[in-house]
Amino acid sequence: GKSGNSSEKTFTIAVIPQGSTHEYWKSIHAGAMKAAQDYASQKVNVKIIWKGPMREDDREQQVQVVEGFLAQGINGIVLAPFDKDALVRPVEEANRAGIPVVIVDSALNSQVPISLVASNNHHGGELAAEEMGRLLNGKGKILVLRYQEGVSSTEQREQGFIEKMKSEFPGIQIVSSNQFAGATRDTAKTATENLMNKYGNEVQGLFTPNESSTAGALLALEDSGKAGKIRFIGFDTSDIFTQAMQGKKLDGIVVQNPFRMGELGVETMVDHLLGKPVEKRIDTGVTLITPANLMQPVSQQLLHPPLDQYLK
Amino acid sequence: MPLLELQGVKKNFGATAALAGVDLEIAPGEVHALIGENGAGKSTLLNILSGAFPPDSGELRLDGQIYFPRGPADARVQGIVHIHQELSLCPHLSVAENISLGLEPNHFGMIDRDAVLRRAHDLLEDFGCTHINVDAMAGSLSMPDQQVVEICRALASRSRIILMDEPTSSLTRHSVEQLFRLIGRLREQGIAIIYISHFLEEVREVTDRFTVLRDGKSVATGKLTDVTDDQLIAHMVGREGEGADLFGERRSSNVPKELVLQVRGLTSPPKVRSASFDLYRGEILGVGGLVGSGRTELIRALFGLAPSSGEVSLRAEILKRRSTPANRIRSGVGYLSEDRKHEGLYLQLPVADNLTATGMQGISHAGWIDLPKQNAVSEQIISMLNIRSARPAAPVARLSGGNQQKVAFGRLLYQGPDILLLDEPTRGIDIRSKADIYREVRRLADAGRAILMVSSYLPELLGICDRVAVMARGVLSPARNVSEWTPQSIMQTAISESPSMEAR
Amino acid sequence: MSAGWTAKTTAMFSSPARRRWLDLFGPFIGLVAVIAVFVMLSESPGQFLSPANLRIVFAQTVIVAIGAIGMTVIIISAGIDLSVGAIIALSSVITALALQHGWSAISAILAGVFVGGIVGLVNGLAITQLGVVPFIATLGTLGIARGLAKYFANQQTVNPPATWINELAVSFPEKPWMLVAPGVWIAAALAVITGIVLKRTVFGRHVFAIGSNETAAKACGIRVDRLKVWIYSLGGLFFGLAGVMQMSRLRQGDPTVAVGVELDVIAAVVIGGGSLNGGEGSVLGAMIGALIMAFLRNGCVQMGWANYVQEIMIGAIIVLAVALDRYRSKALA
Amino acid sequence: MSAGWTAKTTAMFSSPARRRWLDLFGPFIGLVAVIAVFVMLSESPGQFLSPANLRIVFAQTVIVAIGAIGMTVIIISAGIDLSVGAIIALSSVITALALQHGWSAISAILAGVFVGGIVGLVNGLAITQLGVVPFIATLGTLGIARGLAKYFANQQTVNPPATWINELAVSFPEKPWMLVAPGVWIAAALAVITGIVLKRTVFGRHVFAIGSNETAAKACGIRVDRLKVWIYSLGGLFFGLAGVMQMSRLRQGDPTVAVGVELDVIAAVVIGGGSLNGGEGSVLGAMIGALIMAFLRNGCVQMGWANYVQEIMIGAIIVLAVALDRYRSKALA
Ligand SMILES: Nc1ncnc2c1ncn2[C@@H]1O[C@H](COP(=O)(O)OP(=O)(O)OP(=O)(O)O)[C@@H](O)[C@H]1O
Ligand SMILES: Nc1ncnc2c1ncn2[C@@H]1O[C@H](COP(=O)(O)OP(=O)(O)OP(=O)(O)O)[C@@H](O)[C@H]1O
Ligand SMILES: [Mg+2]
Ligand SMILES: [Mg+2]
Repeated sequence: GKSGNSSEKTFTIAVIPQGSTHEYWKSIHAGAMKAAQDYASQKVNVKIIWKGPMREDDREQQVQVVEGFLAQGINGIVLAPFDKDALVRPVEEANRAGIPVVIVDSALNSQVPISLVASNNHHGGELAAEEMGRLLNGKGKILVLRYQEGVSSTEQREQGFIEKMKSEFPGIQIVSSNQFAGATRDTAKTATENLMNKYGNEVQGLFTPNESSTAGALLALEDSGKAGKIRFIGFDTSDIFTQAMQGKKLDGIVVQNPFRMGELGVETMVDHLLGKPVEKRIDTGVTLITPANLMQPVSQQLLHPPLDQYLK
Repeated sequence: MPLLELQGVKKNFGATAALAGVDLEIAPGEVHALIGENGAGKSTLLNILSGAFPPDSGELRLDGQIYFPRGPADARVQGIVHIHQELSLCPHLSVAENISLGLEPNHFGMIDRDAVLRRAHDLLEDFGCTHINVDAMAGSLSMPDQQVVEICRALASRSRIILMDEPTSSLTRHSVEQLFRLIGRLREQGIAIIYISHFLEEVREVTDRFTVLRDGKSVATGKLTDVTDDQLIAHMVGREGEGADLFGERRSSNVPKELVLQVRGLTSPPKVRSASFDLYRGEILGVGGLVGSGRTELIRALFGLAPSSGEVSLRAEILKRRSTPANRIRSGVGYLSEDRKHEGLYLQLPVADNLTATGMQGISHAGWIDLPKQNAVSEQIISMLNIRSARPAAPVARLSGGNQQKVAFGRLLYQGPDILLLDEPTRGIDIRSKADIYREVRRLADAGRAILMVSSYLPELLGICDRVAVMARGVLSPARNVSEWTPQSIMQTAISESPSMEAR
Repeated sequence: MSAGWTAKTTAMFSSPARRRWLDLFGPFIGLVAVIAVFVMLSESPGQFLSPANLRIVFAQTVIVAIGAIGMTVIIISAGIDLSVGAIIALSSVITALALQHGWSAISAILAGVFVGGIVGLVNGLAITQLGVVPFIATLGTLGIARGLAKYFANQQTVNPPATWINELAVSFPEKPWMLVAPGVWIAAALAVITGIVLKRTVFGRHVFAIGSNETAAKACGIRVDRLKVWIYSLGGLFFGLAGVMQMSRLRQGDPTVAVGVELDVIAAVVIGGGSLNGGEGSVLGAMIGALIMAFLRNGCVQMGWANYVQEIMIGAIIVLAVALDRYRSKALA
Repeated sequence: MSAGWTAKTTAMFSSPARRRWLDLFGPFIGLVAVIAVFVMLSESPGQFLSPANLRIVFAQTVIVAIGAIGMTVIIISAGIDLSVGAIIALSSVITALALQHGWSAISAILAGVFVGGIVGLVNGLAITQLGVVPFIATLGTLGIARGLAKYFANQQTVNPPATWINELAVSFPEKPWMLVAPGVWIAAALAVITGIVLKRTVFGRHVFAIGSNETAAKACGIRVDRLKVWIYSLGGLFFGLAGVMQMSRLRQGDPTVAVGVELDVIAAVVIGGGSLNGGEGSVLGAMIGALIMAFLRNGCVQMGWANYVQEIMIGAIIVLAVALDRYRSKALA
């Protein structure tokens, strides 16, 4: 059945992340599960199907996952699109097939989705730039190691960072911003090693725009003994980032709230299915965590979402 | 004016001078024999003529014009085709497709399949080989049938000069005669043929003039009627008076008569229907028969290369162990394939590795190869069989066809098996080296080895075997003493419906 | 090749008619087996075989299928092409850029296809003129084409205005009488044409010949080098068209798309009976190989299995499907 | 093979000593050429050739190099293994898990290596017992091993406690007298041993034999199937060790790592003179092939080129390096 059986209030919702191995996506998953649990007390039965693309850096693979759900009789899709344009067609086809879609994490170039639940990536980049500028007192040379070609969320972070840097801190020179870390920690580590060999002696700062690039860069800095000697701001969360901040090897990370994203994504979808009005844009916020505010409860909550409680 | 004229053609392969100055003149309608020892440069010369590689120096003229083919395609356009010494068909294409390869009759690129089949049919019929199915995959044919297909392919292209490199090396007498008939017809049409063969009697049968190559140089040329075999051989080897007795002395075996291999009712479908024989120490048992009669399959089955049923006992012990070549080798059986390129040699690998391939334990300790020893063993075999320009470290692919065959045979000498299964052991080997091989085979028999030898060369069968059996349509006749056979009776038995009846 | 062919070809003995029949329908067995497994496993088999799902599977197969047509020709000639995925990305970018610059849909498609042909031509020239083995030559163009795609796309995705190209590879065509996406019909037509070309034309025969025995083919006067350049260029054209389909599916030119698709494409050809040693293969088989893999992927998703279960199952089934095929042809020999 | 050998072998000649010299040092020419190009292009050649940078390059090569040792054996035997990347991921996960469960470093390493050997064994059995061609058999285990890695890792990365394993593949070893990471020394030692085994043992000669002509090898009494099982198992052990190095580099077991590494590994072997038709190849060559690629990547970054320029350059230089090698051996013929 395609339309929701709202009399019995049972909804099957597919949640489609960009990948499944990163902690970030786990948090979204946990948030989605939390929302489902919360509805159980309201006598709304929400079933979550969690399914990411096989290859985690490929639009086409994610398109196939969305398509796979079109013939499966689900009530709604919560999608973290890999790309703002590539996923438009399958989302529109889902709409034609009577399946509503909520977008989480990063935007989609389409009026079809009922809502966008995401943090402001551009702003995240700006936060990082402000902190970097502060740490370097507005002068010096820095590196930006990009993530991957054509990934809109990280591109916005990079852009936010670079724009802010240029407008607010003209004394800071970005000596390289055309190198990409690639999809995994391993490629990121290799890229950083090579980059640091060339610029290691002249630069004072480094910015990386997501978890795998931050982790790879951190490993490379540790290996070459440069960790702590260079101001380093990353993005996203991971246990090793917390340790690194404690060890003064990392000067800050910009974190989003993926748990909240997953939760709000599913809530928005269910509200829509229940016939309630929903907002077109829901901002889940970005936060800068530094060694200074690391131990504050707000930070701890962002760093350690209750994954175990909701997964399994 | 000669059709083809060569002057001072030279070709080096690195340090080896394959051709060191060849002059040759061919008239239209002439069948010209090119003879010489293994490695004299015959194949190299034909390869240059057919555009496979360019000469280093020298002048080639076709119809008086400078002839410099840029490749085989170019040579073909100018009317020269080449039947290679090593068979080279496309195994995945059918017989008919192979025959018309490169010259497919077509309308705007669409192949006229009827014409392809018709052409194949006609040519095979001309050859008296109607048993070959034109739809069969070329790779599934026996060596001789492949040889026929290869010849048909060359005949299919309307050419002015046909280069034949040992076309009969794996044909039986019947096919050879058909080929000669066809050559006669071609000659009447004014087509010239360069014909390489190590069988002097064949050469005399079809060719008018000859050129002898020695060490890459043309050393003699003339009419065949003007020379004797001994003179030809003298030209080939560069010395006088070595009128070698090819098969050596007929010997009286002094090895005690001991049965080593007993075969009863062996079948290996679909080729071998029934074979029974006894093989004794010290004897050479020959197996004759027609093309495709199943002799090769009989040997392959005995060696564990083809599935078979029936009773095989080795030294009075019935073989129960799973028959694989590895087990056979361990039981002291040795095998020489008729198809050295596909089943015999590792062409890319050094001569030494090829010679010692069947028994590395002899030159190794605990899995480690004793390289000096391997080298020494190889040198010894190389000189024993006179394998030309072979160094132990050189890849076998760089040797001439006949010398490759010697390497394959040399491997058996190194292995030193108790029982030797030889399939066409002298294929492509020059007349003087044949004597070396026969001498070695004899020596092995005298030393108490037992030898089973398949051959399509009747003089060879009658010349060195002690007993001979004949295979006809998958059934092996009883073996009889060689003195009881004549060439005629062998052929008679070979074409009979049931050879066992004939022999009784 | 010499190593294997005697042993291989002696396995072919049965009557030609029977063989031809089996060659044609043998690969279907694997496909039917895969579908049957999922129908049996599934709680709602109707869903798996529903027209909607079949449309999805067909639409998802288009890219690999069109790639596999070109790859079949290359593999039969004993070659290989690893640049497929990169060509798809490059062609998708070029098509999108052409549209962005206001070219008509048809010229944009031609541009995409053409650029694939150029890369194929480069492959052919590197292989024949520089004497580099196909594996390395096409590994090189893999990097070059991928880099060019990123360069032309300015390291972003290229979002062109909407045209009818976007309808080529949709799962649910706008005009229901089309049944499946136009791209599926195009792929089917090209498969039929290429199949006939391979079997019936001089060109096709020569492709088999150089794959079967290059030396023999050369000796028969086939201009092997020239033929190879044609083969890789033709392959490139197909990969270029696959790139157009990719652009249609994503509605954008994506320089990072289709990484690793070459393995899928090659696997489709081999599952369909192609031999990496050359001389063997058929377009029909390759199409079925592509479908087997698409049904496998789709079936695993329908079963709701986790990704890792899918990966394991797909790996195992590919091996078993080919093993079954080899067993069948051996048993019948 | 039959297709190519005449052309290939006519390219060989000259005095044995000279040839041996060339065989040994020929591949170095490509490496030297690559390094020379970057030294010339670079504004600060000293940096490119600085000990620090060399350490980085060596450390980055370890994984591909160890994989290439195993792949050399497989390719010489006329096989191929596409499961390398997946085995690396699986082995890195298993090693990390073993450490997490409190195993000692050495047993964790052995577990990782062992698991690679098991996948290799499965490859060998699928190829010999099921008669599936290596390309498909290892494509299957690629999926299976990758899926198992994700399963064991619970679809996450596995972060083990720190041990000395983490020091194996660092760029800057703790003890400066080591000069380069211990993993580099291990790779070098294994390369030397495997090189000797291939040249000097019966096993090695048999590997060459089945790669050169499998039919003949069978007729010479080599137990081909058994040997192949050994070869793929041995290869698997090397890939497993490469996985341990991967885990050392990342300090975690990552089931998604090393996608596509197989192409790098195969390319290293082929650049180093290996032939995918079997019978040719050397470990030394493969090591140089791996270094060529690592220097290329590193050099491109040092030049500060954009990624797409890098990809284009790397693609072009790989082709040219191999073309140069072919040209050199032809010119000397
Ligand atoms: N590709 C090659 N590389 C190096 N040397 C070669 C090559 N081909 C032939 N030779 C050498 O050239 C010489 C002539 O060989 P060729 O094949 O022409 O002899 P042949 O007269 O045909 O002998 P056979 O009667 O044995 O066929 C031999 O010494 C051989 O070793
Ligand atoms: N399983 C196999 N593998 C490889 N080759 C085979 C196999 N079975 C048969 N052959 C080849 O097929 C042919 C069968 O030859 P067969 O025994 O019919 O002929 P024959 O009596 O030896 O006659 P001749 O040797 O004159 O052809 C042989 O050339 C053999 O090499
Ligand atoms: Mg010859
Ligand atoms: Mg025979």
